[in-house]
Amino acid sequence: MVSPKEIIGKRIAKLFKDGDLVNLGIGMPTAVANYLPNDVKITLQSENGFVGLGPTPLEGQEDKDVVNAGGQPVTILPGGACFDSAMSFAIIRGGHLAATVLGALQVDEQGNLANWMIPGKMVPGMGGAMDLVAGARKVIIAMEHAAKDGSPKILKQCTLPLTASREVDFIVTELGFMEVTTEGIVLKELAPGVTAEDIQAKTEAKLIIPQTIAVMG
Amino acid sequence: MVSPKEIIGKRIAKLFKDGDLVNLGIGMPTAVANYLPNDVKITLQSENGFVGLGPTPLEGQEDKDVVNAGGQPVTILPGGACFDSAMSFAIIRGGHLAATVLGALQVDEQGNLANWMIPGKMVPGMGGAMDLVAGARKVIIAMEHAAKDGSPKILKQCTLPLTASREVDFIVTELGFMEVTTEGIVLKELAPGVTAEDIQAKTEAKLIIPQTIAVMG
Amino acid sequence: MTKVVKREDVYDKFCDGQIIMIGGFLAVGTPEVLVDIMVEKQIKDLTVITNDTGFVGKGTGKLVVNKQLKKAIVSHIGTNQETGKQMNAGELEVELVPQGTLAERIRCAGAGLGGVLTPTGVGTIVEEGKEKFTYDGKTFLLEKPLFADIALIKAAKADTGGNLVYRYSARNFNPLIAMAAKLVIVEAEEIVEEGSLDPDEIITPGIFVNMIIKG
Amino acid sequence: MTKVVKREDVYDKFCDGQIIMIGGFLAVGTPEVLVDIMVEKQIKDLTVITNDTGFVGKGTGKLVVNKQLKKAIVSHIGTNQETGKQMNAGELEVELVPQGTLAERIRCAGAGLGGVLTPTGVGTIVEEGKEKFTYDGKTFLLEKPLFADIALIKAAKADTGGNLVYRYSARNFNPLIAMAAKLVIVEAEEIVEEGSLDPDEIITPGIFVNMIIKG
Repeated sequence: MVSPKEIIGKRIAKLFKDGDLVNLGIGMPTAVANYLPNDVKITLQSENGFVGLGPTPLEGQEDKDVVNAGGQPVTILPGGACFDSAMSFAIIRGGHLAATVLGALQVDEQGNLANWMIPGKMVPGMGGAMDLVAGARKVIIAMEHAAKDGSPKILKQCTLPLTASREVDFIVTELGFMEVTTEGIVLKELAPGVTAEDIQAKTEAKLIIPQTIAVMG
Repeated sequence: MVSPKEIIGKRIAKLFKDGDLVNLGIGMPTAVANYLPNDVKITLQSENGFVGLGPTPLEGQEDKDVVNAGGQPVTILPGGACFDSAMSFAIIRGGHLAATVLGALQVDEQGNLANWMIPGKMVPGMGGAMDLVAGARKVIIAMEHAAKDGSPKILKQCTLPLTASREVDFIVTELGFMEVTTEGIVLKELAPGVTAEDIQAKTEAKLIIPQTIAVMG
Repeated sequence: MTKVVKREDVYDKFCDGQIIMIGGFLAVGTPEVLVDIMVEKQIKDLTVITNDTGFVGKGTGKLVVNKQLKKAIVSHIGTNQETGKQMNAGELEVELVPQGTLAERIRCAGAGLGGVLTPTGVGTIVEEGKEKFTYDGKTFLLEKPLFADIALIKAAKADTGGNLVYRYSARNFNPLIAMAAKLVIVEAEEIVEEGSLDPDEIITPGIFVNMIIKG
Repeated sequence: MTKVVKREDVYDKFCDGQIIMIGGFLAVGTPEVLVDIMVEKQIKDLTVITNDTGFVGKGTGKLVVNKQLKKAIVSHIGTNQETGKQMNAGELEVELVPQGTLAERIRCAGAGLGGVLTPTGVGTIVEEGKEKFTYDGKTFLLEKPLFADIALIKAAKADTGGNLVYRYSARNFNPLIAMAAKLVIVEAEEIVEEGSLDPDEIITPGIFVNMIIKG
């Protein structure tokens, strides 16, 4: 069986074009790198201070000074470059990222995103997320369609504190591929075997459903 | 005979303490570096992008990429460091310079300085002067006391467009050493053979003249 | 004239109530020896400005666990459960700042700027209490400088004059905080003679640095 | 995939009316070959953003002499008498910007900031038409970003992916303008293979660079 991670990762990978500079968030978004077509080479940024983020090093080959934004050991590919945090966020805020891929707690039909705190429960801080969402040219949300308890995460209006207002462009879940437009969330593609009714049932926001919907894959 | 340049340069050199970071303007201010006491080592900044400004290279030893802010070939001393213009002016604006030494067209008793244009006649631009005067911890004016036609340059109020408002701390000329205070310009020292009456006669601003005035040297 | 000092010279500089900037990102590029000196001296009521509060036993996290902080100005506290616990108990004030905004606010202090306009945080709780500007259809928040009494830097290499180079992702906030504090103390993995670094490879010029210890 | 291109590929990118940033300080660090291409193509009505207008036969000065500029946004024009002459004759608009403010305005564009507050120029004619802010007893001017269509960079060394290093005082505005333009063209004294530069020595990451020619 194909995992949600693979379904989502493969679809997002198709959104990139050769040469794009991209920032992938921790968790599900990181997996996107594994599903890039062979003819598309993207450059990854790590907001703690470099471009040219490469794969996890072999055991014993870790360098204490080369970690990703989650603090995990990674590598820097040939052609990579290091910089300080001001430059790193100049890249992010200045529109130099083709896209950022992030997880979400909630996203809504205005393109609002909440992914950094649950008041009174979980307050990790926004880290670089607010800058990424405000600055990247495309904001792509990669997440499982519903919360663990089955409650919807794609809402009419976010109830948690926002990460940014009206910045989300695409939402990709194991059920479908959606685009956030000024009219609302348009259902563009459905995962194999999923119907428009299925996905709407797990979504609080009213999806805009075109006559024909492509199959995601 | 001792030149005005030497008199002025020697007095200003005494204002520095060991380890100071200083920016010297083009012309008369540059000469200050020649008169430092042996036990005082200052570091010079060149606003086009480095610290550790050294002397003019020997003929034939010039490097096309090592020039001062006047475009003249210079050297970078061991321990010097290069940076871009944003960093250079971060150093200047951020209060990291102990002092800047600049020439003046006019200076007045409020500490205003005019040294960058004569409307309709000479408009070279301010270059880095406005940042230097706004940012350095001490602003020291090095100039001949009067203009070439004998007219005063130390005025009640500047008539030319200002470089900065209320930023000048010291004025050093071939006639004396003056400090700009909130009460006005205080005559602190007189060059050998110069009287308070002499210097006041060549100054439009009313100098504050203490009971005893030291000899400049 | 060398800026290399002894551990006790550094020890003497810390006292209760100081505002201290600390380099590092999840403890990578954090000067652990300098943090340990603060832990040993038991100074209290500190305000710390740093990217994150590290881990329970690592980086700035050691100061949190030891209850030496009054306030933390940071972008992230999620990797150190002790920070959240003290925050919820009202023992520690936490000001959460978006990471890029944190970088710019520190840079403003070092660069003599009164603030920057950033789009980050518009429409979120980050904008509370801040002036907003809209022009050409874009909205920005005015974010103001952050200054410190002491900055604690981790460098890969320092020359005796204080010129610094960093390694890979250990650079992060170190070059920024080096410009924004009254006293700048460096912990260097390697110390070389002044003049042995290429002027073009130096990231932090020695003019910003006051003291260096071997880390 | 190399970013190294032919002279004619660069030639094709220029057209009348563009806003062009040019690196260099009194022509040190100015890409003379790229300026010569603009002179050869005779494009007109340009707005140039650069530190100074160089000299009559050198740097940006060549474009002034050839009457290709409509406007110059610069900190200094004193070394090129032709600039002042055209300004006084009303043929060329000159916006004089303090050098540090020019650097920050370009940086704002590259960094996605809506502006900075600077003390530079307060109480002078530079403040005309600008918003002023006073807090904690200090007054600042709001200075806004400067964007360009094309940035012309001079590098000492480029790798084929566009990573750049500079030499000594030839760095100046080059790294700043590399971030603030839609198209970034580099003239490099030396071109090396991607991967042959140390990630820590690179000043301008290749992600900003579109085209490279040998200078």
